[in-house]
Amino acid sequence: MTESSPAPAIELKGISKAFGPVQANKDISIRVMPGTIHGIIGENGAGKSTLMSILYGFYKADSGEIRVNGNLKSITDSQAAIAAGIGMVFQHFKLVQNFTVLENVILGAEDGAMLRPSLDKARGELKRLAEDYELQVDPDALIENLSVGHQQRVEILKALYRQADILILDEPTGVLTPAEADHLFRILEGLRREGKTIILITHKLREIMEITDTVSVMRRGEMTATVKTAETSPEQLAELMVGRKVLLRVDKAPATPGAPILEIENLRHVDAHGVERLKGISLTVRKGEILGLAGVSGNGQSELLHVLGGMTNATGTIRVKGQEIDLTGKHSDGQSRRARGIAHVPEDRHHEGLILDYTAWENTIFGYHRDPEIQSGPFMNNAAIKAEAQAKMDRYDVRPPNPNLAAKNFSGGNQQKIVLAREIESDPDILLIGQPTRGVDIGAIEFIHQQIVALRDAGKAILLVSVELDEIFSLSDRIAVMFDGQIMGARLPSETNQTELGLLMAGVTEMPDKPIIEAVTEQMAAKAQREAARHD
Amino acid sequence: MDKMPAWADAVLVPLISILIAAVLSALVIAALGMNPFEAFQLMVEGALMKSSGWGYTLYYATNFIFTGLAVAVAFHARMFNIGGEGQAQIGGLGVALACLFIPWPHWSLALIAATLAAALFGAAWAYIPAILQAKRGSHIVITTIMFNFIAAALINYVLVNLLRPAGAMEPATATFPAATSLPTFQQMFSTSETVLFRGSPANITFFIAVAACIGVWLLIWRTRLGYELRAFGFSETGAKYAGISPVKITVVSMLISGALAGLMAINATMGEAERLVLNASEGAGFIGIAVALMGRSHPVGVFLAALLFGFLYQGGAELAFWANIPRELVTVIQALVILFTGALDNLVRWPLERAFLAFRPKGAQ
Amino acid sequence: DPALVYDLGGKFDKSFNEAAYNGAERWAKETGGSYKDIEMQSEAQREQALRRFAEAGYNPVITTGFSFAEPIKNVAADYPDTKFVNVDGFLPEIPENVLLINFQEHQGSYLVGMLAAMESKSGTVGFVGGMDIPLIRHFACGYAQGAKAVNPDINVIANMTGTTPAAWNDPVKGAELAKAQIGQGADVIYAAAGGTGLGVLQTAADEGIYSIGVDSNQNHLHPGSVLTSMLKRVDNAVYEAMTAGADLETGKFMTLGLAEEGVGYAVDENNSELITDEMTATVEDAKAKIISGDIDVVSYYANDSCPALDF
Amino acid sequence: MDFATLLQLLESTIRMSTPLLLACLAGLFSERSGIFDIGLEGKMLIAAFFSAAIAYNTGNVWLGLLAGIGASLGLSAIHGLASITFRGNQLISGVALNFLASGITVLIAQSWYKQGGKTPTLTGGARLNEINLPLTETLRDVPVLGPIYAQVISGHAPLVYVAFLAVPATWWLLFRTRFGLRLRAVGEAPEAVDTAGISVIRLRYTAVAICGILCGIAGAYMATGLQPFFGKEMTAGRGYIALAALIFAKWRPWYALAACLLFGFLQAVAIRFQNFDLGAFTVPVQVMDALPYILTVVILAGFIGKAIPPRAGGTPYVKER
Ligand SMILES: Nc1ncnc2c1ncn2[C@@H]1O[C@H](COP(=O)(O)OP(=O)(O)OP(=O)(O)O)[C@@H](O)[C@H]1O
Ligand SMILES: Nc1ncnc2c1ncn2[C@@H]1O[C@H](COP(=O)(O)OP(=O)(O)OP(=O)(O)O)[C@@H](O)[C@H]1O
Ligand SMILES: [Mg+2]
Ligand SMILES: [Mg+2]
Repeated sequence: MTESSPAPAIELKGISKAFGPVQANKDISIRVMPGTIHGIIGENGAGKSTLMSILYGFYKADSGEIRVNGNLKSITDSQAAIAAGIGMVFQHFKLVQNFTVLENVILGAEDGAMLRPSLDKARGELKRLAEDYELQVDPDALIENLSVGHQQRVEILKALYRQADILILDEPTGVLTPAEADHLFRILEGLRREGKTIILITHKLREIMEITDTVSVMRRGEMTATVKTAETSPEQLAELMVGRKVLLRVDKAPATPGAPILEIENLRHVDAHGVERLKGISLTVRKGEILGLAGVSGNGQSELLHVLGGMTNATGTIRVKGQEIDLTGKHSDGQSRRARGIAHVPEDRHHEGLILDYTAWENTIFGYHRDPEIQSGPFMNNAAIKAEAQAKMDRYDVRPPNPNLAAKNFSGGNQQKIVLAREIESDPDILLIGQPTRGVDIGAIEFIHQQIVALRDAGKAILLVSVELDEIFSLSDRIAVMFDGQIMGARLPSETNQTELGLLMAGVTEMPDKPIIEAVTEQMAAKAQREAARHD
Repeated sequence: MDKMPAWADAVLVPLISILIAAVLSALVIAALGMNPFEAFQLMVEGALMKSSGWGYTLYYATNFIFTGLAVAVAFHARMFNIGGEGQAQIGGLGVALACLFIPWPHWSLALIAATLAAALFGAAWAYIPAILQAKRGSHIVITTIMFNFIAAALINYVLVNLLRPAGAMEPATATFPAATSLPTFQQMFSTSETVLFRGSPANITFFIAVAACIGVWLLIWRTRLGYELRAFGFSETGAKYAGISPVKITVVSMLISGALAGLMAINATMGEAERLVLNASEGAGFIGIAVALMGRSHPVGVFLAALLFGFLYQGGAELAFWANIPRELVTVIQALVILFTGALDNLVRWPLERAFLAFRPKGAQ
Repeated sequence: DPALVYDLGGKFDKSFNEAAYNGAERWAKETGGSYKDIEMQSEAQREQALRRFAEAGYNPVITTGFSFAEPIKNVAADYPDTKFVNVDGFLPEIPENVLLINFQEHQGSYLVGMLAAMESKSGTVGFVGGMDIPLIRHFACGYAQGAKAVNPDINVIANMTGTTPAAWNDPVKGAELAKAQIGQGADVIYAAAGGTGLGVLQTAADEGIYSIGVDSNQNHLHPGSVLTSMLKRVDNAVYEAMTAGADLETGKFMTLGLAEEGVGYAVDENNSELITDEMTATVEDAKAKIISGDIDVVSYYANDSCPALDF
Repeated sequence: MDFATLLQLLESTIRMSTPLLLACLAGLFSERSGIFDIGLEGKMLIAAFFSAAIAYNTGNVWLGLLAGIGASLGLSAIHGLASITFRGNQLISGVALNFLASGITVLIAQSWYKQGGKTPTLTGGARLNEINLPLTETLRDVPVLGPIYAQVISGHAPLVYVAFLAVPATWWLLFRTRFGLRLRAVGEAPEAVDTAGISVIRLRYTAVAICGILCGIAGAYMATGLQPFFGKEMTAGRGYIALAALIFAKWRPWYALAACLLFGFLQAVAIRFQNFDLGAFTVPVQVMDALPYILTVVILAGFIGKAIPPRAGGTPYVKER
């Protein structure tokens, strides 16, 4: 470091942190220069979130020191971090669900004991921030009614409201649509221009390459390398992360679709609040085909998966291999669906796909636990289930390969592998799969994608729902786009591009004559209005 | 991965916790002007050093096993059944009807009938709160509290106005026919030379309680229903994904819970009192909550916790017999035991974990 | 030595367990003897207590409360050398070594009912019971008969506190019941409700009406407000049983009524001004007639109903 | 039913509701902060004892009130220690504290006063007297409203007015102040509070302490106002009813008022109309006794719908396992 260069915005020295026997961070040192975007990558469980949580005062380091703008700081709690100008957007948002945006923003940053003045001030401030950084949100909306993307905006607004100069974002794009992600990056670039410092944790190398100035790689609690982004490549980063060469593209042969396996006609679903979420969906998935369903989250994809998976009722017709299935009543639950050959990897593995407190082996039969094959007399044949679980975990390279460990003790990627192993090995005719690689590291993504393709090649029908356009493009044999509870159209991957899909996802079916962003905004606004009207 | 070996968590933590509770109890006893060591000796001798003491300890424990299991089963489905008290009393009504109105030729038949009746009545009393929770979302905690009061009123009405033998002063049913009298431990284990368990109320129901422990263990960890019940308890959305009906699980778990609470009546009503009296559950439904929580809702834990409480009850009685100590002292000791083993267990666990971690070889994970 | 076993209400229930305790204390003080006593915590302990005391050589073993009758029946044969006494209990057949003592509470209640009716200006008197059990109805029934004997048109309001054991220990609810009865015009209220009754007496004192205590002499609790107390001389029974010691006559059912001075009404310096000579005369007259059989106070137990009151 | 009876019913309702309301609001603070508390009963009981005892010993009811609050705070501190600091099971802690209060009050009462777990009766300044609100006499003769004011509203112990004023105060504190915002947040999402730089621990202890204070007032009211003495177990399950009212009220202050008034009213009705004569047959006293509970269940089943507790309620805040 030469004399003339400014002090690093953040300098961590020798940070260590253990959670009981787990050494999450080992003697980590890192410098982040002001006015830059600094990326951090690493496998699931590498210790990225822990490190950042220490910087933000959420956890306390066992040893090490923190300097902000060259000054030694003792960050014992988040208040101290905030005072030092640090803001953080956590991987799992820290918002109060039944509070308004405004209330969430002022929480902990109120002026005085009365709420009213704080709220009034924050309202004005939010308006200003929204204009400056394209961070529009309705200040009076309840968080639970906002999309994830908007919730994230609230988190960023919270940090900016507290006048953060250093902003940490932990896997911010994991839950965003491509459009939302682009939007976020524009915001981040704007912030960088203003001289703010940003630390970005992500699993997506594309994002690292696109926006960061420097990137640090973590592995098993240690910092293995810090490189200038301009001087590295995705392949090199992947190797640094995982410790071996990783294939970044999906290798697959062209599809040979056969007979229709899953036929959906005029499917409609009204949710508990009386809002129509599916407005007459018709779709066909064929044998040996991956149908990718693209769309901004909240446009009915989740509901479609829920209906198909038997978690909720609907009207219309669904045929499996030509036979109609029950949509309401006794035979419309998840187990009946499984009996008809529909396997379901749900979007939310923490709340749906897994019972986090169950052991891995218990989770390998979740939903299939009434299968006569695993019963012996009135009881479940636990020994056999465990043995089978062990075999599955070995085949799917679940780490650690210990079937007695509770599901919550596995990293996201490995949890996903447990779900996949269960659903794929049930030998279904149809696999419904939602957000297969959300929050999963590169090594695991590669593996998961290979499994999906292998299943297709084994002649199964696959319905893939993902908000990752990259994933949709690289896996799908056919792409359908959903918007506002309807299918906007279907395309072959070879005959379309991200721009066209992006428009369809925003409900624009024809190439507009006006600038694209305007058309998109118009459609979105119209949809928002319709929804607001329904709520009244 | 674990911070400390499982045996330490299962044995060391509760043991030290009980020790702390004992020390505090000793202070209270000393404050009342009595020698705590003598008091402790009295308790142990009275409750554990002779067979008749065991006879009482096990009798109380039997009650607590049933009510503890009842709470535990509901807990696995994340349901808080505070209604054990009412369910046990209504179970007693079932037992009374079965014993009084059918002329049984042999106790074994009567026992089977009474067991069924107790379970059925207890389950029925749990059914309404359960169905209201499942279908209408009425909070089970309130409804079961309310049903305790309603049960007391109902039993009072029945005993005062319907089942009381004419002219009897006591609001109780007639004594059950001799043929329904259950074998006591004294009858079962005494030999011609030695009388064991003399006069104590422990009876064959204890083995039903043990069987219930095993049954609940099998149910929860070995059957599909148990699997679904626990899954539902951990995550309702997860259960939905797996095709498990929340309504069914709510109702079924509460029925089982109510039946178990009802079974307490075969011990207290058929085995001991041999007639149904007012307030026959005597708070065992509430002790069951503590027992289940302390036993971590596991049948083995419930069994051990029930034994502990049986010991406290019987030991406390001994104290009262020979030391003229107000009976509220036992309540205080119970409170301390519940507090330290059940709620302040981390007070012991954390330092222990640190100690174990410190002695762990470096690098091992 | 004798032993004394109290019922679940506990030694200091301000009522009949306490009366037993007082009798025992009196005996101990006068004779210099010592006795052992214990409070019950649970049903199962009843038999246990009897056995433990019998085995330890205590004699006689005195118990209070009807719930002891059954346990005594079960253990008496095992300890032929021990004498068991029970206050309030009933057994169809009485073992050799058992003495059952009953009180004619309805007679005593009848007398205080008369006093209540004579004192009442409003023509309405009240009764607050603890739990709704036959024994309490028995009290209420005698009371109502006495009141109606004085004033056939009198309105007797009888209320029970509840159906759980808490009904014996809820002075707040007792007070509320008393207020309700006062609201309905009652100006004398008889409380037979253990700890709950204390709330009734308190409220009566606060609201300036009269109350009637039960079991022990409760006149001193609120001098000038407690009109009288219906005495149930459990203390005498215990005192005498202890005095007789091992020579106690058993194998019988003993009924203590007005004739035996087992029940009565209390007059002392706290209430002497409230009870006029005229009232005394009327009550004493009735007392004599009851003893002689000229007045028949119907017991609720006779056929589980009361001629003067609906339950 | 005539007007006079109605007035009496309402008056009785106020008295019966007051301890429920105080305990219910106490529970509201605690549970809104994420700490479940089934130990309301025990706190009231211990407060009842110490308020009566200290009022008796000093002859001053206000010192008694302070002592009651202090004792209740003591139990709160244990509950806080168990459920906040040591992340123990909140239900067990509550159960244990109920037992503790039930035993220790009688033990101490017995060793101090030897009256069988009862305190001596309070007299004079040791007793909480009823007060008349201004203008009671002037307004008494106004038709309808006058008697309502004079009999139902005026003439209660001061703590009654404290209880009823506590409702708007609670509402204001909860929804209009910084403290309230944070309190509500910590019961919903403690991690959000933590990352906003506010101490979860401190907030929760504060809430638990407020709970202790309110329970203390409730207990003191019972043993110095409603009755001028403490008797064993004299709270007689009111803590549980308050808990039911809290759930009923969906953890909201104004609803809590309504729920407690309803419970109080039902109890008042049951007290006044025992052995309800319906002409053809008499409703037995047991039915009237159970009526408040039966009606609660019916209302719960029919009108209230799902009561959703604070999301983080009952679970300790753990960031590092
Ligand atoms: N609160 C905690 N308590 C105990 N252990 C924890 C805790 N948080 C994380 N760990 C452990 O610390 C290690 C590092 O976890 P961390 O969350 O920092 O990983 P990460 O790099 O952010 O992973 P991911 O990519 O999945 O987000 C993991 O082994 C994890 O099990
Ligand atoms: N509080 C915790 N205690 C123990 N382990 C934890 C804790 N929080 C997280 N972990 C573990 O840390 C690792 C990484 O966790 P993290 O919170 O980053 O979520 P994740 O598994 O990556 O989930 P997602 O797929 O949503 O990103 C996992 O092994 C997880 O089980
Ligand atoms: Mg992370
Ligand atoms: Mg992750």
